[in-house]
Formats: sequence, C-alpha cells, structure tokens
Amino acid sequence: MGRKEKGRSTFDLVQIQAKLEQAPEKRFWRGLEELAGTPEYRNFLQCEFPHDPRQDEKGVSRRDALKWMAASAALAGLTACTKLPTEKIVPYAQQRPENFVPGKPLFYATAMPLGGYATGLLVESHMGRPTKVEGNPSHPASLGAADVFAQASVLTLYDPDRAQVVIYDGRIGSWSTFLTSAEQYRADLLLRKGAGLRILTGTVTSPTLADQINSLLAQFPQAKWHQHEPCNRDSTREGAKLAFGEYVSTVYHFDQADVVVSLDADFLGSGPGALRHAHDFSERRRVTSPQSSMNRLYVVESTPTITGAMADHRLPLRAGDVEAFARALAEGLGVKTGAVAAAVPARVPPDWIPALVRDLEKHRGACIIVAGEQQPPVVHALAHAINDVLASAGKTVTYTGPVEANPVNQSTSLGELVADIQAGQVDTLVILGVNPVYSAPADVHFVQNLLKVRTRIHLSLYDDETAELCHWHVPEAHYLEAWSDARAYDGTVSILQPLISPLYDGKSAHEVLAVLAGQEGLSGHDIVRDYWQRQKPAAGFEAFWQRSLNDGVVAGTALPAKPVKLSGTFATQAAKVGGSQGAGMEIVLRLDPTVWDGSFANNGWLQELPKPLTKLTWDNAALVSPATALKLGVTNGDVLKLRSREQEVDAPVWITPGHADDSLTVHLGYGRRRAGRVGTGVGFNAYKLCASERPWVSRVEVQKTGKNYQLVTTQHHHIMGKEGEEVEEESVAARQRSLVRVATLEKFRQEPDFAREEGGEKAPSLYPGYKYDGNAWGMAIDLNSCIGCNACVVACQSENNIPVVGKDQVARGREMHWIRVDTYFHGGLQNPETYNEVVLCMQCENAPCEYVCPVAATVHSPEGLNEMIYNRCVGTRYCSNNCPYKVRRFNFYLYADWKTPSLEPLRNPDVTVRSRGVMEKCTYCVQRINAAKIAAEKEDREVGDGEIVTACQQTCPTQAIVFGNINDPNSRVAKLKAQSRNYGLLTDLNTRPRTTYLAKLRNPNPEIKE
Amino acid sequence: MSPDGLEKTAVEARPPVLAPGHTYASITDKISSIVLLQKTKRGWWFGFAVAFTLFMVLNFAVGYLMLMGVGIWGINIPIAWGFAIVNFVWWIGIGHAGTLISAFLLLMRQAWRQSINRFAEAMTLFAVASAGMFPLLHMGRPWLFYWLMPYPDTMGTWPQFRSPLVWDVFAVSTYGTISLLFWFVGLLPDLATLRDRASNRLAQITYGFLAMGWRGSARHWQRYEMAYLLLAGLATPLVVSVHTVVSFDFTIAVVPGWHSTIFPPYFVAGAIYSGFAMVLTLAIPLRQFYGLEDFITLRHLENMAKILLATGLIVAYGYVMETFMAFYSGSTYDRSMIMNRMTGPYAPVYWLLITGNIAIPLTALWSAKIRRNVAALFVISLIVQMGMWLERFVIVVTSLHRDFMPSAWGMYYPTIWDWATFAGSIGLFLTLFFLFIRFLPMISIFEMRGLVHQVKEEKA
Amino acid sequence: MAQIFHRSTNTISKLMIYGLVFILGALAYLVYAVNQSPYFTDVNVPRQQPVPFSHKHHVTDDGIDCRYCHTSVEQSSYAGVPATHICMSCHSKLWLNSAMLEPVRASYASNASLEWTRVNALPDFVYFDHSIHVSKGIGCTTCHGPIGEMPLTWRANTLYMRWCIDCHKHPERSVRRREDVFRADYVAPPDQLALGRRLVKEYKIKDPKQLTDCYTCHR
Amino acid sequence: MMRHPLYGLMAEFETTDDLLNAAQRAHAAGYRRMDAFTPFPVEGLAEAIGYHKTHVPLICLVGGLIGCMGGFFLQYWPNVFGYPLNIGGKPYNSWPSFIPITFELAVLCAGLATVFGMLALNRLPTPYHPVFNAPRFELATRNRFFLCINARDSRFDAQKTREFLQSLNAREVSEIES
Repeated sequence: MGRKEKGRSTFDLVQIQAKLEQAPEKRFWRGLEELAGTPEYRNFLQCEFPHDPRQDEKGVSRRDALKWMAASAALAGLTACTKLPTEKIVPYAQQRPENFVPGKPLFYATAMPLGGYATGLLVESHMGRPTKVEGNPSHPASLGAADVFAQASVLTLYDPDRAQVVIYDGRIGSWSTFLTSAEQYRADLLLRKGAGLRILTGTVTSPTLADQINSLLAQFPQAKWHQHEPCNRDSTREGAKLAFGEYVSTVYHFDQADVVVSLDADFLGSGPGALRHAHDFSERRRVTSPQSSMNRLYVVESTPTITGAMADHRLPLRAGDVEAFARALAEGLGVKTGAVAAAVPARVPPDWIPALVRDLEKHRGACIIVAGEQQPPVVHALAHAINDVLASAGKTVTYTGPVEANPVNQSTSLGELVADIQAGQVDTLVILGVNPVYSAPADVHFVQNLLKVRTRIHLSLYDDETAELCHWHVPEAHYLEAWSDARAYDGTVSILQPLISPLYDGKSAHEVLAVLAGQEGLSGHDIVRDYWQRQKPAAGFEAFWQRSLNDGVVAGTALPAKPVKLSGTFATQAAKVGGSQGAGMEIVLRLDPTVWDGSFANNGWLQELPKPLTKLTWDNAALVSPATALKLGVTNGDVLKLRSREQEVDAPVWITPGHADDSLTVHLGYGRRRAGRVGTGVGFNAYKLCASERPWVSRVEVQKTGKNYQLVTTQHHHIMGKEGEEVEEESVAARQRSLVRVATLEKFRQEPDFAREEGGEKAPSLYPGYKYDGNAWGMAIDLNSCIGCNACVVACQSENNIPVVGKDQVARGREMHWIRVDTYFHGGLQNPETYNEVVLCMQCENAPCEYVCPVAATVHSPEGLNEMIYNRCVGTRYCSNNCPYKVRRFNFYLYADWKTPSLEPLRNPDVTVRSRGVMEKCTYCVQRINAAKIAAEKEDREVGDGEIVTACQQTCPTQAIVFGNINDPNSRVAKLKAQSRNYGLLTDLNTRPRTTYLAKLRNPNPEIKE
Repeated sequence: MSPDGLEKTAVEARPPVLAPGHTYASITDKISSIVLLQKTKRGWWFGFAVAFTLFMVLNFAVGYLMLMGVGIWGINIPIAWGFAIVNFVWWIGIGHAGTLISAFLLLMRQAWRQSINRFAEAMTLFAVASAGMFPLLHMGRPWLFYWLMPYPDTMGTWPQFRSPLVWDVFAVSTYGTISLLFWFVGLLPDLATLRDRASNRLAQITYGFLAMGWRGSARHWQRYEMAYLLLAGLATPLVVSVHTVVSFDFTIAVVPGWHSTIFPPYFVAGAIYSGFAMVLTLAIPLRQFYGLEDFITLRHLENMAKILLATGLIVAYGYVMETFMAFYSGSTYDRSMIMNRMTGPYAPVYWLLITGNIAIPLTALWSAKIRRNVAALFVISLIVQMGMWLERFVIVVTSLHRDFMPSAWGMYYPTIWDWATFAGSIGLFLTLFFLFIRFLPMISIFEMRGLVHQVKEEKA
Repeated sequence: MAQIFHRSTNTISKLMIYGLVFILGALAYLVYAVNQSPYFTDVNVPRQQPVPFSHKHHVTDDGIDCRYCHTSVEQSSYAGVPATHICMSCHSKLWLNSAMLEPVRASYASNASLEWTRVNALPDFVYFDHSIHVSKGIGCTTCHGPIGEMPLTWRANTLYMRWCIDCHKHPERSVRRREDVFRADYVAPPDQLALGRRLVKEYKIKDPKQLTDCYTCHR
Repeated sequence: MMRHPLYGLMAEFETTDDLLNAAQRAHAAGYRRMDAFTPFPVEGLAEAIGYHKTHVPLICLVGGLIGCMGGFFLQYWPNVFGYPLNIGGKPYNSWPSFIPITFELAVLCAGLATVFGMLALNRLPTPYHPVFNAPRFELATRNRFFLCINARDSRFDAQKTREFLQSLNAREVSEIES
C-alpha cells in the first residue's frame, strides 16, 4: 500500500525550523541566512528535506525497490507476508516551538495577491509545512471561500521547477554577489539621480511596496515606475475616469440588487472580488420557500461564462456589439450618450431592450449594471451612467478612492517604458514579479527593446521567458514564504505572513527594493513591520500587529465610500471614444479560467482542472459557436490559422454551445516557453494577438489549415458530431433521467413539489435495511446557488492528495478528481440554458459498489459513509462499473508522484496516498469527520452542527454545499433536505443517496419570450 | 477404406460413429502409436512453434503489465473492464464444451461422445487455464489475489461473499478441479495402455507413474465406472452453474445491459455454442492431420453442428428477448442502452456479432449438406467463435461506455497490450494443446474398445 | 510382462498422495508460524538504540510519569518522542559524566537530533490516535506491554490488525480507570469484565460496530 | 505373515464371453479369491466374480454434504460473527448470496471424495502388483481378458485349479510369482 507522508519523517524539517525559532521574531521564522554556513543548511539546499529516511538509501530508492519487489513477487506468486521496514524517529533536540503539538495542524491567516488584489486566507500547517489553503471568514473578499488559484497556490509553493538560485548572465550566482553588484549599480545611479533606472511591476496594492517605491523614487528623482499586469483592467480604470473624471474603484453590492445586468462581465468568475460577488449574488438566490424572492440576472456576452450560465436571460452577442447594446439600453433609460442614434444590433430580439428597461425601472435603486473587462472604457462609462440614472449609485454600487497604490493606464505605461528604451534613456531595468517577455502585447516589441537595456534585473518565482533575457535573475519568495501586505477589492489591507521559510532562498520584492534603496539586509518582516509602525502610534502597536496577523485583516482599512458625480463632458466623450467592430469575424482574448494569465501554467492541478462549461483540460482552444463552426466548415480539433494585427497563431477549434456567432474566444496563459516541466509547450500563446490599444477584442482573419489537434475534455467526449448534436444527446439523456431538475420561480410557487419523485426516494425493499440512529452524515447541494466555479474541485484535490495524471491519461478518461462539475445544456445549441451540477460520491445507503467488491474494500459505516479502504483494495474495478454515478477513480498507473521530494511535504498527512492499482473516491473528508469526532469525544460531547466542514463545502463561495448530520433535525443539512426542492440522483435505482440536490430555479422576465 | 468413399456414403445415409472393420487391437495400436511410435511430425513442430511464440508474447505482455499496471490497457472510467474480462468470459465459455460432452452425453448414453470426449476435455482444461489467468491479470494489485480466498489472516478479515467475483473464484476453481479429475480419471486406463505399449524405459516409468498401477481389475472397473458416472452427474450441473455464475458478474450489477434475468440461460447456451465451435475447430484439422477419420466420423461433425444450431437458436432468442424487454420494461436506461448498441459508436461491432453469431451459422446449419461439409463447418466454427467473442465485447464495453450518467460517458479503445494479451492467451491454449496431442492419447482408447464391443454386440 | 516398478513404490506412492495433505498442512503452519515469529513481528526483540535508554530504570526505579517525556499523548495522535531538551532537564544535573549519555549531551550541544529506532510501528495507512485511547481508559501497557520492566524497549504485541480488532470488539476486556491509564505496574483486577463493562458505559465507549468500522483506523 | 511364493494362477482368454463364462464357472466352483482383468469394463463381470456392491456413491454423498454445510458455514460465520459488516445495506446473513459458493463447494468436495474414494477403495496407486508378473499381461490393456485365482483361496490347489482353468477355454494358464 502506498506510503503517505507522515509527520514523523519530517521531524527533521521541523527541527531546522525549530532552529529558526531562535530568530528574533518569535512565532514566525524569517529566513535561513543565519544558518547558511551550517551543514544542515547546505543539505537543505540540496534536498529540501534532509535526513529523510527515504532519501538516505543511495541508488535504488526504497519505493522503487518495493515496486520491483511487488512486481517480481507477483510473478513468483508469493507475497503472503510483508515485514514492515525499520524506521527512525527523529525528535527535536531543543525545545519545541510554542503552541506546537506534533500531529496537530495549525492555522495561520495570510492573504494571496492575484493581479495585485488580495484574498484573505487561512493556511493549514502540518509540522511546519503549509498543506492546505482555506478562505479567511473575516476577510471581505473571501468570507471563508477561496478560489481555484488560492487553492492551487500551495502546489506552486512546492513546485520543484521554481527558480532556486540567483542567476547572473546565465550562470549560477549568489545573493551575496548580487548584493555586491547592486551596491555598484546603486552608487552609479546615485550619481545620476537615478537617470536610466526603471522599475516595472504588476498592479501594486501593497501599501508597503508602494511606500518603498515612492521612497526609492525620492532617492532617485529621475527614475520611473511602470506597471504592466497581463490582466491590466485598463478598461475599468479608464471607464471610471471617463464617467467621473478621475480614477475610482467600484464596489458592487450584489446582495442588495434585485436586477443585475452584465455587459460581457464575468463578475462571478473572475476579477477582484469575484468570490464576494458570488457570495452576495447567491444570497439573493437562497429560496427556502415559495414565498422567497429571488434576484434576476441578465447577461449579454460573447463567450459563455459561468456568469452567463447563471443568467435568467442570456443573450449571446459579439463583444463588439455590446457597446451598441449598452448605448441602446442607456438611451432607453434616458442616459444621454451623445451618439446620434444608437443602432440596436440585429441579433438582439426586439422585445429584449424594452422589457429590460421596464424591469430596471421597476427596481430603481436595486439594480446593478456591470461591464466586463473585455469591453472598451465607454461601455464601463455607460454602465456607470446607467447605475447613476437608476439611482443605484450609492446603494448597490458604491465608489471608493483607487485601491491600487498608483492607478495608471498600464498599456500606456508599458508603451512609455518601451519608448524610453528606444530613446536610449534606460540603462537599468528592474522587473519585479512579472513576465513581460511572455505577456507584453506584440505591437510594443518588448523583447527587441528589452535587449537594449544595459542592466536587466528580474525577480520572479520561475526562471521564465523574461528571466532568460535578463542579466540578473533572483528567485522570488512565494507568498507563503514571504512577508508583505496587500489590499482587497474594497481596500481592506491584509498582512501576508509566511508559513515556511523560503524553500529556495527566494526574496520578496520588498527585499530587492530594499537593496536598491541601500537598506540591504533588511528582512521582509522588518520592512513590512516598519511601514506599519510608521502608520500607527507606538503605543498599542504590538497588540495591533498581533491582532492584524491573527485576524488576517487590518481593521478599518476598507476604503470609505466616496461621492462621485458623472462628469459633465461624459456624453460628448462617450460619443468620441466609442468605436464599433463592424462586420467580419472578431476574436476575444480572455484570461484563462484555470491558468489565469499564464503564471499558473506550471501548476498541474490547474492545468488538469476542466475549464468551466467546455471541460477542456491541458489546452486552450479557439472557442466558436456551432453555427460559426458550420460556416467555417470545421469541427472540434480542426486547427485554424488566426491572423490579427499582423500576427498569427494556429489554434484548434472547440465548439462551444451558446457562443456568439461570428466571434471566437481564445484564452491567454498558454504556449509558455519556459514554464517548467508541466506548463512548457502546453497550448498556444495568444498574447501574440494582443495589442496595446483595445487588447482584448479585435478583428481576426481565419483560415483552415487542414491539420487536426487532439483536445482533451472530461465531459462532452462526444461533441465530435457536426453542429455538436452529440452534446445534445448527453443533455437530452440527462433530462430524461431527471438529473437536473429545474423550474421557473413562478412554477415553483404554484407547484413547490415539482422536483419530488413519486415514491422514488423511499422505494420499497425486500430487506429490512439498517438503522442509522447515531450520526448520519449527509450532504445537500443547492443547484440554485452553485455557480460551477470549480473551487471545490481543487480544494478536494488539495485536501485529499489527489494526483495529476496528465493530458494523455485524461484523454483516456482517467482523470482522478473526486468531485466534478457536470455541465448540461437545454434548448438548442445557439443559446442554451446551461446547468452545472456538482457530482461527488453520493454515499448511497444501498451502495451498489459495495456488494460487488470481492474483498470488502468498500463497506458501509454505522454513520452511513460509503467507505473505501485503499489498503484492502485489490483493484478489480467492479465497484466503479457498478457505480451509477461514476464517481470512483482508479489508479491505472502509479499516479501519485513519489519521485519528486519537494512534493512530499505538500501532502495532507491525514489522508493516505493511494498507490497503483487502487480505487479511490470521495470520503466526505473522513479525516475531518474523525478529527472532529475524536475532539468531541475527548470533551465528552456530541459533534455540533457545522463543526465538520468538508473541503468542498469550506471553499465554496456561494455556500451551495452543506454537510452535516441528517439525523439532527436542526442541522443546516437536515433543514435543506426538508425543503421541497430536495431530490436525489437516479433514486429509481433505490440507491438511497445521502448526497441530494436542491432543484434549480430560474427567474425569467415574463415579458421576454424566448 | 478411403476417406473419399466414406464421404460418398455419408451424404446418402447417416454415417456410423465408428468406421467398420476396427478391432480392440487396431484401435489400441492406432491411437497409442500417435503418442508412442510416430516420429514428431513436421506440421506439429510448425504449429507448436507458432503457438509457443504467441505464448511468449503473453509472457512479455504480462511482464510489462506487472511492471506498469493495468493502465497499459485501454480501460478507463467508465469502461473499467475491457479485453481481460471479455477474454475471460470467452475462454470460460469455450471451456464448457469438453465437460458437457463428457458428462452430459455420458449420462445420456450417447455413443458418439467416445471419440471426441478426451480432447474436448483437454480443451476444456486449457481453456479454463487461459480463462483463469485473466481475472488475476486484470486486478490492479494481482499480487494480493489470495485475499479472495477465505483463510484466517492476520487482519481478521474475509472475502466479501456477496460478490460475484468471489463466486467466480469458487466456481472456476471448482470447475477446473473437477474437470481435471474427470479428465485424469478418464485417462487412467489409457495411461496404463501406454505404459504397457511403451518401449523405452522413460516412457514406461512416466506413464506407469501416472497410471498408478491400473491393471483393469473387474472390481476396479466396477468402482471406476461408478465414480465416473457420479463425476458426470456432478459435472453436468456444475457446468451449468459455472457460466451462470459468470453471467452473475453482469446480472448482479445495476448497469443497463447487464442487469437482466435472461443472462444465465443465454450465457450457458452461448458457452456451449462457442465451446462446440471450438471442438469443431480442433477436431477437423486433427482428424485430417492424424488420419482419424475412422474415429471422428462425419456423424460426429454433424451431431456437433446440430448442437451448434440448437444453442445458437437459444442465443438468438436471448438477443431478441433482451431487445424486447428493453422496450417492454419502459426503462429509459435499457431503451437507450439498446438503441446505443444498435446505432451508437459501437454499432458496427454489434451488427458484426449478429452476423457472426446468428445470420451466418443459423442460416447455414439448417442444411444437412453444409452440416456434412467439413470445410464449411470449419469456417462456420471460426465465425461462431469470433461472434461469441464480439458478444462478450458488446456486453462488457457497450453497456459500460454509456450508462446512467451522461456526463460520465466514455469510449474504449484497446491498446496493443490488450491485443497482445488476447493473442498470447490463444498461444497459451494452443501450446498446451499441442503438448497434449503429442504426449497423451487424444481419443479415449478404452472407451473406443468398449465401443467396438458394443458395435459387435449390436451386430450379433 | 515385467514389473516396471519395485515393490516399495506401492508404499511410497500411497504415502506421496495421502501424505500430501499433511505436507500442505505443515507448510501452512510454517507460514503461519514464521508470520507470528519474532523474526517477522519484532515482538519481544529489544531494539538497539543510540543511547541504551531503559524504561525500567526511568519508570519503575525513578517513578517518572509517562507524560513527562511523551508530552502530547493526551492531545495528539502522536504520543511524542521527547526532545533532547527534556532528557537534559534532568541530565544536566544527574550523571553528568556518564559516557553512556554522551550522545545526548552531544545532541543538545550541537542541536542535532538523536536518531531513535522505532519500536512500535504501524503501516502508514493506519491512523492510530493516542489521545482518544488514553482518554477512554486504555492504558499504556495494554499495547506497549510491561514497559516498566524493559531495560531496552521491545515491541510487546504484534500490532497486527486482528490483534487491534480483538480489543475493538471487546473493549471491556482491556479498559481501566482513567487514573490508572499511565500506571506501568497496573494489573487487571480479577473482576475486570465487570469493571470493564461499567467503564465502557461510563466512558461512553462506542459500540463494537462503530469501533470495528473500517474508517475508525483506515481512510 | 509369510509371503506365499505363489500369488495365483492366471488364465488368459480371447473374448469377453469366454471370460464371463469362466468367471461364473469359477464362482460356481466355490472360488472366491479371484479377480478378472479386462481392457475395458465388461458388463456383468464383477457380479460374476461375486462382487456386487460399491461404496463410492456413499463416499460421494458424504463429501457433498460436508462441502455443502462447510460452504455455507464458511460464509455464514464471518458475515454474522467473525466480522459483520454493512455491505450495501444487505443483511449480515444474505443467504441467497451464499448459494453459489455453497453449491460449488458441495460439488467440489463430492468430486474430490468420489475420485479419492475410488482410488482408495481400489488401493491405488499400486505401481507394483504380482499380476504384472503374468506373461503377456500387457495385453490386458489391449485385447486379452484375464482371470486370476489367488493362491490364498481356500479351494486353491496349484494343480487342480490349473486344470479347472484350462477346462474353461483358456488360451493359456500361467503361475504368477508373488
């Protein structure tokens, strides 16, 4: 049976960290520098976990030996007995750290910056190593939830491909030589007052970093600071400026909105605050009785998104046509747009806009119009104007001063940098944490110009495309390794505290900037703490600091609402700025829902995560509508040559129901040249098609190449048929089998029991059945809340040590996710209603998997869990055949990565790592159940409701998943199951699933006929 | 008598079960000489070489399998069972004819069983060996196979006796054991014959050791015949139970296309169908190659063809009822399963199976001419075996690939290793069979002597 | 016709066939015996350690409580092997010059861990929790044996699953009063079964069905 | 007991009818310790030499009963007492599920009992046997039929018995050494 990482084998790691405890900061270690001379430290550099008994054996590792032994013994037919190998115990030498009980996890609050914006997190630490990320309930952007990127970030921390050493001129250097050189650069620059120095960062919200840069710019008045974030949000920024004459940040309060209109905005799925948006939005969809009310969502979008899938009315419209739609809507509501006459795009049904206008006017003050990042500033401005005219501004939509430390038009900023280089005004370029060689728009010709700079210094997590072209490359500390701070979408500041000393001697941007500022040797901790010490009175600072660290938020830092006024020149400006795309094919470039801007390209969890709706993994593709595919004469996998702005890429087609016609979506973040062993060479690089002006949408010429490329999905394997009729076949079957039950709010009010089965849930049985009179674990999933964001999938993967199998294995249908998001369509493929359904082990009371197992490796617990005992499993796979829900996963090969030592500390020590030939599946996170039960029993009490939270439930931004004891009538889950919308999947098989669903409701506008 | 003359008379009248003119001595000498006196034929060496090469392919495929895991096959979720189970059911089906011929026809006092029972039994054993290998190989962790056996272990755990896979373990091992005993008991007097005919010391000792000192005593014969009859009485229900249990592997499950009460009878019929086809496939070249047309006459071939026809009709009934029930039951799952079989991605396989199992053999075998046409029978027997293999493929794969959850539908594409293991199992079977015809009497000598005696008495 | 075999082969061959039963039986017993032998189970085999630590001396002679060293036994799944620091809390005053304790002093001085050989090991797919056993009245010696009499520590029980299950099926045979849990010299009273049944109720020890549930130990 | 130097007298016949006739006559003449050897089972021969009943069916029945009861117990005990587990909501004693194995084990034990019972009753294996000393006895597995009267028969007399046998149309009568 597979060995799992247990605490005892990492006592030694802990011991090194124990040494670090001697450092001045008591609870958190700062760095390994003071240890750099010791033999342990050198050992530590070689392999992250010295004295690991597994590595001590030279040559053939014990694991390999066991593998061979197993194979040869199987051939010889004798493995009657296996003797346990002798193990070593390596306890601490010195006293243990405070609060530290071996075998007990600790949680620390920190935050993860993404695109500059922070999401508050609680990170679980086992024996000094972070293993699992959870949302921080007291953080406004999280409220306890975490998105796929946060969940997967812990894998990036342990990524063996991260940059590990300082590189100078292509050779291995050291931090100390960097310090020496930096001294010289600094001396040079001081003489020139910083002339020629340029700093390039991503979006910065960190008050400390901004302070550092500003004081650096004070030292070097001739130096300049540029910003470049691949997802630069320029449209949002400029849209606000267009509307209000100044940069402001917008805060949406979806929990107060009755009607929401999205103008190509995926506000539930991406962007700062998406988790909070999802939470607030779903609050208005929690229908508990026929009397409950529900919000209404209109989505106008080109690319199908999870937000569009939640829409009560969704209109597929080319991205270039959204502006005309917005103008027409604005005019309908009485906003002066300045345009002569807004021509409504032909694709908009005639009754749409009038009905929408009436609906909005009916709900004045409780509406939100939100524009998407792909849309030009004018659409954002129009959205602001509509919100204003509907009296929503100040109620459902509030404005604050900019959250960013220095809001600029980043496209312009990068353009200026390149112009300066061309003018020969730049000789030292410091690039902090971004990868512009990969992500800069093609028309700025960044690479040619970068090479003209005399000294190029780059700090990043990976030795990436930019690092390759820089003189100095300094490995960056992961956010779980470094001190920092960052603001959330509403301005709330979190202090980022490290959970582990840098594995690869990484440095934070703070530390590099400190070197440039002549404060070398200042640690990240000192820098951040010093900054905050300057902001707060000395008295009570320690308490403030401890509380901020403990809570994960700095109290009172949310930015206050700011009164804004539509600028008087808005109408004329709006008319000027607008520009339609006209006819022809358009291309929409979007951030990828799984690898983001490409910075997660080497994260196997995210690469293998099926993208929402398309279920594509391990690739990006050109998404087109079925009609467009027919028009182009292509089907899935056919490679198109896309030519736009003198650049071209080859892209395989994926037919996406509900996509706007004559439009084509391509996700960014792929085609990395130097991502690492996982991400290099995966997909194609669509940044080549970006331009600084209007980067996300442009016209495109499309040409068939006649080539074919294998795209891999976890669902819709059968979309091969022309026009995708086989997707339809799946969805039709799903409907016949009542897998997704749906009604309009109106129908639900008339017929609250519409989802109930006639007698199905308690079908008669010949057998008496078991009584579950103690705890009876069950789960309810509210399909009305679930947005299909995938966070649960990655959370489960992280919690349960689920391996990544790779593209070829996914192609064979061997993905390992214990929880999956199924997507079904209804009502044609041009604009179908889209339903997401989270499927995990149903924990059937009459589990069909159990009675076919020949060795009782899957049995039922007295609390109703369908147990899977990995060490007993012999791998006949009969259980999977007999599972109607197909939630079981099999280790066809040795999928668990035992070879990469750096991945071992990542594993959850409370969950067995499965070996080859073993079936596995969702356990309702039994490790959490057992921990809570043991804790309760020691205190001589029952487990309380909410005490056990499964990993999927914990991270769910909409709280669609609720777990608990169904025998306790007061538990949340029992109350949900008592609702009339409750139903089970395939209950006609008399499986009696413990996981049930609450039927989905839609709230369409009766005035719109579809 | 020349074979040509025999064929001529055969068409006109029912051919005899034993060509006339044979005595105790001629039969004894003819059959034992194949083993003892004849030089190993070139053809045998060639056939053996081919079979052995395939057997080595099996060893290589299994070695690689042990090293890498079952991932080398095309299986996945949802199609977690692939070729391994298809081959298992196919082989175990083939393994049904031997025991049925020996046991069932013995109970029915059918005289035509005598000349075919021995090699049919041997075929059964080798088919069971080939079959028995697959459940072990298809396990994710085959080195733990013994967990399926009940024994007091250090864990205090037991097999899960409700699982049809455990039933399989007992059914197949019982079937293998009883078949081996039956075969060995039948061989006992013939081993004594070989012992007494053998001229070299090694053969004397070997056959003598195996013959256990059989001396043909009247008392021994009395007990022997009783034991043989009892074994036949035990083996007949056993043979029915084994394929019934194998069909339980499917019927006990909830999968549409598996969960059906018609499976046991139609599996048993299908097993006999493919088993008799295999007996024909083996008998036709054997009689030709070793000149055994006097013993395995056209009567035998025709009788087997009739059994093919009868069991084939049962199988056809099974297909029809399966389709009928899918629509009659009103179950949406069953209906889409059948529609998917007939029109889905694996429809060509289904129609090929209908052609091979129903259309060709069941139309051809109505004709007495074809039943007595050796070449046609040989071709039909091969077609039936292919058809039966495809039937198992259709049952295993097309039922699984689209079951309850449309989101979990998938496809199965066999890999090179699937094919290698399948071909290798044929190699194992043929290797054993070639060794058998070289070293053991392929026709029961003592029973043929009895047949001569019987014919004599009938004449008298 | 000449005889092929010698007269003696009759006896030999009969012995071979009917003796097979006994031979198989003997083989099965051998496998069982090897599996249960100290060679395999390490039961009763004192293990060499970097420092010849004697539980007998520290527990029986000195009367040190288990929890003095195994600090986390009541809170965590791990009982905790003491840090060198804990050894030195006494040995910085006692036996200062003992050569035997040199590795301990060296460890403390150099801050390098002592590497103990594990005596009681479970496979990694078994999740044993010390704290719950201790809090439900299962004494140390129930599993670890007469630790107070071990000059060098050995494994007292096979720790095989069946051995665990035996107790999980019949907790009343082993449970003791909470105050006796850490007594190394504890001897079960003659009325253990009566006491056990009472304590099982008092401590709310779960039903054997729950205790023998697979997820109790495996996951 | 001292070994007889003479095992018995062996008469060789050419047809089954001669042998049957001889056996019946010998039995009628009062010979009891005798045996016949044939290349295939000859109907009525055992009865002719006075052997009527065989215990093989009883052994088969006992074996079958042991297998049947043992088979059920093998499943019943672990499921109800040994380690009862809730498997898919089925009762501990899921007796319908236990039928296949019960049946298979009954057949297995019955079959094993039958074969080994038959061998044991026949005192097999006996690779060495005095009758193999008879000349031309190898034809007993080809086309000749033998009748042997044991020297320990109370009526046995080397001379008289030889004459008696020769009178039965024996092709040849020979003495067999023990």
